[in-house]
Amino acid sequence: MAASLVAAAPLDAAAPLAMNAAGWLLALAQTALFVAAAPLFAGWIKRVKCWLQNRQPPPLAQGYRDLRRLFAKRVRLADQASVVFRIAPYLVFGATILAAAVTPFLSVNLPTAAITDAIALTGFFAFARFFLALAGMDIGTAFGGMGSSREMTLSALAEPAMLMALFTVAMVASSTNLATVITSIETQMVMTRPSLWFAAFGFLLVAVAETGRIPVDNPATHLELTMIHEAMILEYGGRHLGMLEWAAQLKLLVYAVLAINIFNPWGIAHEDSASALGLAIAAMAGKLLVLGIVLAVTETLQAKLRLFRVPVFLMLAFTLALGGMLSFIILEAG
Amino acid sequence: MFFAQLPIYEQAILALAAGVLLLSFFMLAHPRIYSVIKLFAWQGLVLAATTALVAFDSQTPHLYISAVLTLGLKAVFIPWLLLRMVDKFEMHHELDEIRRPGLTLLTAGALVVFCYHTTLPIAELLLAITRNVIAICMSVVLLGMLMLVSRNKALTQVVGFMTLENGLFFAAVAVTKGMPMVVELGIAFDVLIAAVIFGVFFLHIRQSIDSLDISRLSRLSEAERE
Amino acid sequence: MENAAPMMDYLLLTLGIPLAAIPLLLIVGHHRAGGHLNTLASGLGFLASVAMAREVLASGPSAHGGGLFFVDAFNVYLIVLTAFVGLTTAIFSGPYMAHEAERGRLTAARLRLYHGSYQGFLFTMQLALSTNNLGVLWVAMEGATLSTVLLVSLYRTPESIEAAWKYFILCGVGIAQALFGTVLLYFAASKVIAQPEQALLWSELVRVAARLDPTTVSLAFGFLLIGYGTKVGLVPLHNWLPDAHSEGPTPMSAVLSGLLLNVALYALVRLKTITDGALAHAPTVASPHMAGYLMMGFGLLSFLVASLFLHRQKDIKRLFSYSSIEHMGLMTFAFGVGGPLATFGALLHMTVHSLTKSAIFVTVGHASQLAGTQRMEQIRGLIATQPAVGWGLVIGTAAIAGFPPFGVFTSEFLLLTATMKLWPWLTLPLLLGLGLAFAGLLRAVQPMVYGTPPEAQRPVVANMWPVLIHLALVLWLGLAIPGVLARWFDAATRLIAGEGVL
Amino acid sequence: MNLQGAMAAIGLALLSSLLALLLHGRPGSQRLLAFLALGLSAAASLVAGIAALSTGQAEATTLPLGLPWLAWHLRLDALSGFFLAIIGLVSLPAAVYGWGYCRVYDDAPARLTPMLAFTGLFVAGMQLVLLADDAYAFMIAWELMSLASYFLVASHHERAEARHAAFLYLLMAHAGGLAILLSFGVLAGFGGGFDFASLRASPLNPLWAGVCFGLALAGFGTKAGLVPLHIWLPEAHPVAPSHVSGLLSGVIVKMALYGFIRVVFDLIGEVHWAWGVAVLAIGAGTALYGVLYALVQSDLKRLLAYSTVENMGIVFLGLGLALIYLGNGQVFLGALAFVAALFHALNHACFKSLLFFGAGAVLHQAHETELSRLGGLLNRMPWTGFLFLLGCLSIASLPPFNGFASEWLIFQAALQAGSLDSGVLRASIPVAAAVLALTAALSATTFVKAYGIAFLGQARSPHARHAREADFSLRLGQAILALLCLALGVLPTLVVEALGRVSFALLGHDLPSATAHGWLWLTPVAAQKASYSAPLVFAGILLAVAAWAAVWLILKRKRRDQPVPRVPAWDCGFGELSPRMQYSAASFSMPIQQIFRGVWRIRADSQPAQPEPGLGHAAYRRYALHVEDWLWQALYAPLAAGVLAAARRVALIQTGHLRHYLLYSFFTLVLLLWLLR
Repeated sequence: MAASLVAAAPLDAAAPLAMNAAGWLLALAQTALFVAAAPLFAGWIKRVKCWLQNRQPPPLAQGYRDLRRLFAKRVRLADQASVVFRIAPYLVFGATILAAAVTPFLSVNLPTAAITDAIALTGFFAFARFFLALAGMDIGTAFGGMGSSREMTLSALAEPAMLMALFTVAMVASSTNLATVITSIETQMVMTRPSLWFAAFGFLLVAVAETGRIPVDNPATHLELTMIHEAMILEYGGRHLGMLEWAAQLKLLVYAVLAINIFNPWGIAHEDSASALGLAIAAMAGKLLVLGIVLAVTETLQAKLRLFRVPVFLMLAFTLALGGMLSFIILEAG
Repeated sequence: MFFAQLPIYEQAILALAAGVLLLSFFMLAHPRIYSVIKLFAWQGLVLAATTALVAFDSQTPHLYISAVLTLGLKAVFIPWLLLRMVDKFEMHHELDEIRRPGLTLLTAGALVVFCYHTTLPIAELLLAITRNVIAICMSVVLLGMLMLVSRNKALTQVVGFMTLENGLFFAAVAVTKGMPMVVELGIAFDVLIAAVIFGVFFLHIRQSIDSLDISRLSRLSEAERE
Repeated sequence: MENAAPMMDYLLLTLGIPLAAIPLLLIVGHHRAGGHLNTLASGLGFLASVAMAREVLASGPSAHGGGLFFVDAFNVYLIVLTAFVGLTTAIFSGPYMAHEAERGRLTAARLRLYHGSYQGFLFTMQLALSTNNLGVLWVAMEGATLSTVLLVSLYRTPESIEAAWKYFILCGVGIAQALFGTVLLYFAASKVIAQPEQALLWSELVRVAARLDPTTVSLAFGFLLIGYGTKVGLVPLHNWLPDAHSEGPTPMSAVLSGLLLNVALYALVRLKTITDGALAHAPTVASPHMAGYLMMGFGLLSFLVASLFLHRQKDIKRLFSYSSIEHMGLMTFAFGVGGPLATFGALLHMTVHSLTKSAIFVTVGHASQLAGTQRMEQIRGLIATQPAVGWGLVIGTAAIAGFPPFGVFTSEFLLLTATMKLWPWLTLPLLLGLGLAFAGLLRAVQPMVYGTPPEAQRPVVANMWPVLIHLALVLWLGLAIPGVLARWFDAATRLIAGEGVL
Repeated sequence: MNLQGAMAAIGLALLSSLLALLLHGRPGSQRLLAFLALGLSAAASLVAGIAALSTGQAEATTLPLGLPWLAWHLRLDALSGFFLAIIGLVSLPAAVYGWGYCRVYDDAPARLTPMLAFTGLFVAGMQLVLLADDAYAFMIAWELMSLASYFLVASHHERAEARHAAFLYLLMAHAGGLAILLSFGVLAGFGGGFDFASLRASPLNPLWAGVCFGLALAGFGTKAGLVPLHIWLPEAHPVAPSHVSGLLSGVIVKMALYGFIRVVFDLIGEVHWAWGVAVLAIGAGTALYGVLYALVQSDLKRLLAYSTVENMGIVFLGLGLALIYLGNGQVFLGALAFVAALFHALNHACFKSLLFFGAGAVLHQAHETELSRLGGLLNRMPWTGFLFLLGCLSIASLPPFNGFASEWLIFQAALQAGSLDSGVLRASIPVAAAVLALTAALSATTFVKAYGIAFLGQARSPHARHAREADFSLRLGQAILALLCLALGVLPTLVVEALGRVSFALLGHDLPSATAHGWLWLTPVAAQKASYSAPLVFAGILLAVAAWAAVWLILKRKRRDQPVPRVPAWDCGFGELSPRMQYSAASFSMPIQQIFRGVWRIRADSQPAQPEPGLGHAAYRRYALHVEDWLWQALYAPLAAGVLAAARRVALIQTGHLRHYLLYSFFTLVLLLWLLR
């Protein structure tokens, strides 16, 4: 078996690692698009929610306006703030951009995707979260500590579920490289596999928790005792806050793209031709619109959970992912 | 083999041996310290007589020396020493109660049977004269131990100890016609010293616990006390 | 036998020096010089024993004094060890006893008695080791009891008198059984050996062992095992041992643990050789290894019970006397297992245990002088008060518990190895016992050496050289056994087990 | 040549010990020379280890020590070379650090001398463990290491917890040592002798091989801190002086790992996959148990110690994978898991000693490791704070640091479970991987807590308020290790390549595919399956830092002399902040305590407390949590009670009455006579 494993890797195994300038430029462009699209997607969800709640929605570009305003503002720091507080927004934003860079957005032919795989992707988010949580504790306010504590607690539960979902996919595709996974799932038409359905639901639940959406957290709340993410960034202002907000929006988009591309990858480009990319943009935009609506609807229909109900929610996600794994092993493999 | 067929001396030896064992039984059963010591002296005397008889019978001159040593030590010196203690501590009428006299004596009887049983294979190797003696010796040894176990007073314990030695000595004489001389002398010397040390100890024990009841010597133990 | 003459001289010196020193010390032992004289006599005895050992190594085993004495590799090493431990303990004993006298625990007369008895004890030990005559061996063993019994009660406290009385009676009764066994053996031998003087000589008995009557010999061994086993401290005959060790003066505890037990075990091993020879081809007995099995059984029982007892100790000297029982059990077990590896291990263990245990008793003596009590709960912070004593105690404990690189580990390693080969499942109780014993020792020793000392605790005059020398020797033996010594042990192993390991 | 170097290292370590003894009473030169010799020893072992690792050649010799018929066999091969390098890597900074750290003991030579002497012995013992090529020398070295470290643990013996920890440590070490000895004994019982060559050739049937494996797992697992044998570790590691804590947690547990690998992978050789399942399960359990306990600790060093338990669990999880693959004939995957485990061991050695050194610096400067009395140290100890942060990032397995690289490799190995034939194994390995994921996430939580409470926020005690930056040597020691963490994380390919030689020497297979694409790409199986480029990730993170620096520079020029305005914290407008309003260590982990309740035995203790001046007149209560190891109550306390009960039973025979004793004698005699007839 070992021999066959090695032999199964064709001679052009180095292909994903090939370095060509055009590919890298394209990857950069894609990342830039990714980052740029993040506020838009958040704005879209907000808009749909407003419609559902019979409110007047803000313009779609409101996200960008907010960011511009924040970046223009002068930074004021709390007396106790240390250097960790000051550098955290950069690191959080940077790590999230890195995550975006390695996630196939429009094309699987992405040289940056080889930098890391699905596991390292969670690593980037963990990195960002680590600094965010530290920043929350830096000033020494009760709210910051509370936010950090809750964030770390929930992520500790979410991360295994997330990895379990990714492992299921990875075992189906026998790879953890995201580009390979997506290609494999698309070409094998494996969406009929029960394991992937389980994994997809598990992943979605985790994504909701990780991106701080209802029912786990509410990005719109500033009610002290219920907030998680907002509690950590209470003391931030100016460009720091801007970066953190943007990073949160970007994270949401990355999860959305991951969900779309892993579990429903049709339309993604396999070559860097203009037509393929154009199709991919259209497909992605369409899918994001739909996903935004789904998200908004579910958020509107649900109430936020009590903090100590959230573990049950995450446990469900983990169980689903585990079920996916087991059903792959029992029903599908071998 | 019949007792009557044996030569007269050997009959006498066996009779005396039986006497030694009998005296052991008496000592075991007698509660009065004073009498126990006297019995012990008698046992020494019988032992010395036996030794002399064996020496005469088997033409082993060095056994005469043993006989004299026995007489001097076991029949005279040690009893004298012990009696002096009794005088000194005014214990003429003191009793050393045996906890369960019936059981003790029954055990003693069983021991004698056990000794016969145990020494049966050995006895077949022996000369006719000593064939039964080895069982008697072993019985005397074990009865001495039994006495040690059943008594509470230091004096009677010493007597038990010395009885035990008598059994040993008897075995050496009767079974093997005495040990080599150097050993005999050594043993005698040890017994002498032991007797002296016993004497010293009586004083110490008396000083320390104001009696010679050694059941009170039980401070050093591991068991938990209530 | 051209070397016989100097050999005999050395032998006589080894025995004669302590013998001559007895009356001298009984007279002048209370003077300041008493301690030095004691040391001097022990030192001279040691030199003589070393000289004798050299002769034996050069010329092999030989009998002397008309067969009364017999030296071979087995006993000569014990003779040297005895002389050595006797010497170092004497070095320690001088200032220690002087201090005790200053504290008013001793009178001049008792000091004289002490010094005289000390040499008397050494004499009886050397006699027991060097004699070829089993009767003399018995006499010497009894003599050892007699010479030490008054030392146990030296302080005249009620406890010490009780301990001495128990020691006296139990050992007396025990040793009487040994005499009965000796008589039986003599009887069996007299059937085979014509001259009565020869019939108790060990060298002769071994020669004719195969022709001895097996039943008599096995009965004799039963008596001898009870007799000498009492002195070895085998459970359930051990009860005198902790009492006697804890109540006597510490130098005496050191030599009791380091020497007396060894010599008793030596006697048992000598007798086992004869028994094995007699039973080897006997159809009538259950097993030709009966003696070995009995020793294994008693050894293991002693070892396990003693390691449990270690957990309940409150008195520091009692603690280490139980540790002695434990180690004697281990050695008895090892000799019982037999075979070259186990025997070699047991011989080594005898050596390292003697050295270590006497070193420990020396430190224990200082520690209890320091704290003014033997109760462990009141001994605290030794390292802080007097580092040498504290470290000596803790390192000695580590050594005795079988921690490498000390020699005790080496011998235990050999023993475990041998057991693993012959009786694999018996390694489990062995390991259990080792673990239990170590836990018991450490839980008691650690609080004493560590922590903050009581307010009034002051250092005492302590001579730690004996400890240092002993532990260094044990360390050396653990790291590497010198070739000379290895050959020596091997020769002894050949004598006992029939084949060597080298 | 390498072997000579290694022996020189041992000699230097012993020399360090000797110097410490000889220079007793002259603390300055004693400290300098002892640590200098120790540092040289570390350097020598580093060089020798790396040389042995790079050549892959084994060298052997014998020393005229030991038993007459069994001289000490010494051998240096790739495996021992690797671990020798670990010793060097950690002891070198430890020597630098210790030199400064031990200055506080200058006025207490009675404490300093043993500490220095035993440190040298300890390091020498560890080096000897690696060189030993026969069971006897191995055991000597092993126990020497245990004994020396015991004395180091007991350094602060005036404190009751140090005494207790030392006692427990030595006891467990001894028990473990006995198990190891027995496992060698089983091997030797079937083989010819005690040198490793004979043990290796020893023909074992599967049953005895299993026994041997079990004993080795128990024996080495005790030292490695595998649950449930870990109980001593969180007690012993924290109470030692910090430079020793670093060595204890960083290195000595690796010696256990070495021993386990030596016995199971090398001496037994023919492994069975079921052993792998056992090791995998124990490893996963240990990792989870360790991190859950680490999370709720309130003492910084204790937290680190429990985290060591966790990390050893991860390493053994990797080894379990390796055993499963090897037992199923998948040598390549076995080698992958094996290398991953070794890599994690190396990483753990670096970051855990770094963290212990950091904790030591905190202790040194703030005289406190209790988290509830620390806080805000980053502002007062910027270097220590920064280096400690790097350590936290590494141990929380965040890219691009080293902890991530090795855990990533373990994940990769676990994800190859699909190639196994047995469905049970295919299912259980991913579950173990999920446990690993949970562990990693909890570990991140743990270190957010540790760092956030200790270094961020506001000082919770006057000590913490007045702490100052640590000495240069303390900082240097930490800086070396922090750089190592980063280097190992950024260049995992080089490490994996080197470790491939160990696996080649031991298992006959290395990992050519992992490093097939140059230093930039780590591709454990094949590039399409998974790849990781730590240098590029590092570049990305650097870019973020550079962006911050650029913004800072630009703005600095723009605003000239005006600093960034500092204002009181907003805190939702609650008013002035006090240190007591901060989240504490206990409150930080409270949600997790709620979720996983039942794992710990927690006693909550709430007492009225003295009101502090200047804080109003409300009713004050002091609330404290005491976390007890559940296994202590469940396993060890009954065991100890059982021993005592048995002792009490046995003691009944010793009544103190002479007559009873005589009766024993009598009965024994009669019994014997009856038996012998």
